[in-house]
Amino acid sequence: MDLDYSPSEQAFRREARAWLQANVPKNPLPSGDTAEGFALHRKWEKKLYDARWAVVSWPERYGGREATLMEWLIFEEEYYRAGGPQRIAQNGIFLLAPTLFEFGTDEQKDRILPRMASGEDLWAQGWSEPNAGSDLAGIKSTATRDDARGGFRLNGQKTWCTRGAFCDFMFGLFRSDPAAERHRGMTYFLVSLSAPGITVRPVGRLDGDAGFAEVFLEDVFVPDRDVLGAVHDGWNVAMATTSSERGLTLRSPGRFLAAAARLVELYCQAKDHADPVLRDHVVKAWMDAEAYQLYTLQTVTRVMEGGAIGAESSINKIFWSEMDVRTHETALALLGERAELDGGTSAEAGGAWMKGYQFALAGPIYAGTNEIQRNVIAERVLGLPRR
Amino acid sequence: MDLDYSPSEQAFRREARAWLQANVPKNPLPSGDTAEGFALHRKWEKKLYDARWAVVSWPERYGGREATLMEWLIFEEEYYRAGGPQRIAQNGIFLLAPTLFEFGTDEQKDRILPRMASGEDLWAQGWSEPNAGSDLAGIKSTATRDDARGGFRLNGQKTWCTRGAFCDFMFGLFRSDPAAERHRGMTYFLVSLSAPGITVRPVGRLDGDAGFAEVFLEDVFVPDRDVLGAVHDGWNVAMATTSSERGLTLRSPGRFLAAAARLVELYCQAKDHADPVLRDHVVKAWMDAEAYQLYTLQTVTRVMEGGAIGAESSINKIFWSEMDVRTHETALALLGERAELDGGTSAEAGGAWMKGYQFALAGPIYAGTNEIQRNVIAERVLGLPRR
Amino acid sequence: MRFAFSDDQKLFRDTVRALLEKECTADVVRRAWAADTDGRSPALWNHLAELGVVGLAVPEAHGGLGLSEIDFVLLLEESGRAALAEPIVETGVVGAPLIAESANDELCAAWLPRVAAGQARLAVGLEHATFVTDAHMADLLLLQHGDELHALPREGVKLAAEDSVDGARRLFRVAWSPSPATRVAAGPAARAALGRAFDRGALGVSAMLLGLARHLIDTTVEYVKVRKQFGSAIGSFQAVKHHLADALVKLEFARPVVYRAAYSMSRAPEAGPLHVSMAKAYASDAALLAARAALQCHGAIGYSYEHDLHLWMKRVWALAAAWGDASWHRARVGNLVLGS
Amino acid sequence: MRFAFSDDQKLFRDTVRALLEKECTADVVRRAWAADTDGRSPALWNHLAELGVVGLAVPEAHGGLGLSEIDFVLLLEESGRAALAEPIVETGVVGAPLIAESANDELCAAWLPRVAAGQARLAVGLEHATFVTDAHMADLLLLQHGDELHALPREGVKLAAEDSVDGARRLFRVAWSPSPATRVAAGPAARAALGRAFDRGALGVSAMLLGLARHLIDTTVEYVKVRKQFGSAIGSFQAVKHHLADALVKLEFARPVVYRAAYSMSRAPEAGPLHVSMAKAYASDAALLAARAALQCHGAIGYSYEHDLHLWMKRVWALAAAWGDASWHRARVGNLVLGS
Repeated sequence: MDLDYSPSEQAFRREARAWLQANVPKNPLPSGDTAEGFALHRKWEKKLYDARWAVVSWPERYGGREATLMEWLIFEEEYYRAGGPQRIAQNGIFLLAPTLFEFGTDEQKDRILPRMASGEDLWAQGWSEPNAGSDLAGIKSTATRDDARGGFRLNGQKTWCTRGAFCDFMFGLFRSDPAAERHRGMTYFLVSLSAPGITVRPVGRLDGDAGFAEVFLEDVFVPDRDVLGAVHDGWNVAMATTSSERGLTLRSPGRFLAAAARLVELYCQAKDHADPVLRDHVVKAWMDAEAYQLYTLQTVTRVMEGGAIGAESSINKIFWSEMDVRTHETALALLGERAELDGGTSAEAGGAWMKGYQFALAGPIYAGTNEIQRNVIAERVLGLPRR
Repeated sequence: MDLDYSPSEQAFRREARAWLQANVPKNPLPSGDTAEGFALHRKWEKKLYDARWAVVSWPERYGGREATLMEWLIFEEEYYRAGGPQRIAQNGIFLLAPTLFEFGTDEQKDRILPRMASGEDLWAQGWSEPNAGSDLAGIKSTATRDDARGGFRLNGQKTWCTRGAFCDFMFGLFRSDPAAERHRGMTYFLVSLSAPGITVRPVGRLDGDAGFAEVFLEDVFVPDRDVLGAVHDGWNVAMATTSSERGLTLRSPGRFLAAAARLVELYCQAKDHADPVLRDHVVKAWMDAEAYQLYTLQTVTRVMEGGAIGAESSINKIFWSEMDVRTHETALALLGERAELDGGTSAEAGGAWMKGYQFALAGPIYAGTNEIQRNVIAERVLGLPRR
Repeated sequence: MRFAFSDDQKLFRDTVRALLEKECTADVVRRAWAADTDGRSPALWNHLAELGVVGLAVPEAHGGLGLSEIDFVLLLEESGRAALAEPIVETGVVGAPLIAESANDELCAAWLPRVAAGQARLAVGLEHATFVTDAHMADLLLLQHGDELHALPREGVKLAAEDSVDGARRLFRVAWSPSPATRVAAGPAARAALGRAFDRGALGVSAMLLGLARHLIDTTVEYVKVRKQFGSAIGSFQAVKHHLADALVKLEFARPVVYRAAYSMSRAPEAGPLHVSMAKAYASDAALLAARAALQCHGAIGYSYEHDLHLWMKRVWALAAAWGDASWHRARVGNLVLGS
Repeated sequence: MRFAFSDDQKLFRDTVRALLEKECTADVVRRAWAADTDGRSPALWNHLAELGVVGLAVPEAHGGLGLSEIDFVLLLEESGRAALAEPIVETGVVGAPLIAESANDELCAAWLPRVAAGQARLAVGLEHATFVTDAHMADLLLLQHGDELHALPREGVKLAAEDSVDGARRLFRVAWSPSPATRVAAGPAARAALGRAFDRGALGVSAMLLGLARHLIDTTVEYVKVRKQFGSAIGSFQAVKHHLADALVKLEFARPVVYRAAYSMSRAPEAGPLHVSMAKAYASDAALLAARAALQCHGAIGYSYEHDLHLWMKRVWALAAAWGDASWHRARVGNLVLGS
């Protein structure tokens, strides 16, 4: 056990910190869930890419610097510490890319990954459907073989596509074998959102931003080269990403350490008149962020030494999502009556926390509700009977 | 709405308070869950009976004073306020008696109620069996018709009979129709624990006292006159008591108001060095006891005006049982390292709270676990589907 | 001892419920969000005035019903249930009694009849409250200055709007200068009246929070009965059942605490502060839990702006924070019960 | 950065686990309750000494392994898992290092080899601790007196027994009088060593609490797999699943916090107090939650004295309260992070 960072890890941190200090916009960009904000965030992704900070853990040929998982963690920590902009490329980088690396052809990887890393092509996920939320196997959208044109025709509807109103492409599952049931007979497709037959309808999010989209597909042609993995094998292909979505890749400790630091700052401003009970909640939130980092360092060490992240990613998801809600609830309690101020327009510190609270409330819902996660822990980690 | 007590209610309170002040033993009696303590508590029950405080709400002919439900509440409040001894007659008075009043013959009432009220006959409940806990319909013990002798022969095993090691009688359900299933074909019996064929085995409770008993029945003859309600109709007969067990009768606010007052006292002794966070928990516990009293006054008003206590008794049970646990957890936190002291022998205040904590932990388990209660609320109060 | 409402009180509640179900639909609440409007409905306000709700606490001599908090509390619960955006608490529960208690006959005669008739709206700005709600619509603002109560027409103050997470709420910072001409009352009596005004406000929003929580639970129950996943209605899953059961338990135990506070405010004022603080603490926590359970059980659909759920949820967040949040009120209870 | 134990450390853990599974069964724990005995097992203590566990932190020069908290923490976790009642924390984790750090060569030579050989047990009485555990078996008591560390043989003190809810624990109030003859060390260095001793004790019981929690979860999982109600194993009910999942989440996140504290105590002592307080807060809360879940999921059977569950549950209640409970340690974290 050695909980000190190695000289090379420290050097990596210094380089990242220096670059971020020099390049992170002084004033926060407008929300990436608005049209104008999205465009500015796309520029920022390009800037990260040009300095090879967009996808540090990727191979150099795709724009990465082949950083270790530990170095990736360090970068994330520095990124949030520097208050770097939200990563609108994240769904592509964190959800699709791992699947591409595992199942993609060289042609697909060469064609897709660099443009994804540079922000030229931005990707939305197309998992959920009106009747397939927690129960992803309930997907109804179809893919019909079109031998004449050498591909498939997609029909159906996808919902809750994050930033789908602004993205260029979508990845998702479609039922290619109507005879098969539940998890079988689905295929994983890569779809251009500008393809004929696509209708994108923006859906407002709790906080008012157009954060989601519904995507309607009517005879949308997708060539064979945009099938990821084997036809009809989409479920197994997709599970790789959903487990990384649940796993540590999307939720690096940096984000929560930064939030805890902001909370401590907020408390110290109000310290004198702050309710001592809230002091204890602030301490808990700060400790939880530390605990989450320690837990992640343990996991990363295991993975770097050849271990896998299995069902315990559910343990991870429950902890960070509920910690995030508690942290924001504590901040709102510290703000008292100012808690209700809306981040949209208010200059007050309060607003940012209320907006963050609304964002945090999505945590226990998406990527598998925490109720499902608890079932997974009970059944797959503790071995309790499914029925 | 009138939240002040009427002159007659105030007079009733004065009378009760005066008698209790004069008669409650200055030094607490040894636990009623020990042989010697049980005997002393039996004497105390007789003393209450002689002064007509044992069963205030009962008809005079059975030893009561026909008090209103509101007056009963007042008596309970005063009883706990005065630190009156634990009521070892309670399972008879609160669980069996309501059923007797509803289903018993005059002969049964005249024979059983006065001796129950005076503590001459003390009753244990015989609901649970090794494989019938939360699932009471899983009862396997049998009652076989014996026409020759004019009664039934009981066989089987009952568990968790509170103070069964010391009681004189037991009431419980037995399967009289082997063909019927689940809730049907059971009969409600009144059984002498000194009858031939009965073996009583004391079972130690978490806190070390012999609080429970297992009762083994081998061809125990019970005459027809000791069948309560109709043969084979035992389930419906019993439900009356279980709902009163869950309802307000067993858990009068007085008990929790007294506990909250002791907690406030404990806090004020330690105030100077008490963690301010614990202060908030003390306030919560005090407020919860008040809220519980208010909720009960609402219910009692409704019942006195002809309303019924239905499934919302589950709401009640969840609240008091979890409040009781939190109250004791707060006390233990205030005690710090002294929390682990055992009430059995220690003179320290700490001990009493640890013993009380162990008692409180039974609350969310017995009389229908809180998990079952939450199902009942969801299904019967909110109308959610059973499956 | 009788802890129940009278038949008249329940009848009045049913009447108000019927009105709001018809006139204060989700669409009406959504319209109150429209940034380019003042967000208020004169028609709805008139309906409430005609029923006597607005002037409920106005003395009969001035055209009101001369009733008390006990009569108000069920109506406010209904207002919360409908997420009513009109300033019923500010005008009817807090403002009118404050004028009646503190102002001279002239001022009372000038304003109370118009308030009761629905022709004048009041706004209230008490110590420590940064924001005055609905100041933009107020014909008269009642403002605290230390031990003094001042009254100014809207033209007499400067307003700076602040956005609330609940678009139907309109918050303002009010800049004004006290003068002998604006002073309505001063000294210990005024201070006491201002204290009662604060407690009435906290009680009023507590009652609204009960209704908001009830609506959130009811709509969620309806949703989980029909929403199917894994081949079953999600309302049949035990985890969903327990979320909603917990929310209901918390609400059912908050209710008598709020009703008792209403009783004390009108019959045992010395206990008002203690009982009102308990009420606001319980009602806030119960409503916040109901909002959490509602969103969690709705899942993504509840997270969308188009769905009505957020109209109620955001009102809960706002009112739980307004008039002192739960921890502020628990601290006050602590000082009253344990000593400071 | 590498957050994992070495193969040697894991092998040592497996060896200790195997020993305890054989030699420290539930019956052995139950025997430690017998009021008419001293509650301790010389045989078991010798086994632990032979494996080097007792003398793990004793310098090699004095016959120990000369290892650190990092090497100890997994073994203590196993000790908790088996509800070991022997004074391994008092003697091995706290007492021996305290002598090694503070005593002169003579005292070290006199006691440390005997401790490592399992021939001498130590008891520790620090400031603010009302009780000294296992004082009745101690050959030497290490007692704090302000800035001074004193050492007395059992004959040199008066013991008054106190009953713990956990019958296997033996608590004593110790009456003694400090004298120059009993003084081992004094001044800032002694104060610092006594501070480290407290942190080692809190760390030691934190590790034991992890093991206790793990056992409670494991035995409950086994029970709910076989216990049937309503025709199904109760472990198939979602509410039961979620109780146990919550307990596991809390435990899994407490574990690295405790391991990090062990690392800091041996490699970054300046961070010791902060990291140990985090460890004791997390481990106590995790174990208390595991105990609650275990009892609730067992139901009545777990409430009976004959069932083994309470042996572990009561150890949790005792150790969660000992060496500073969760709220005491969170308050210390608060003072270190937020300032007092």
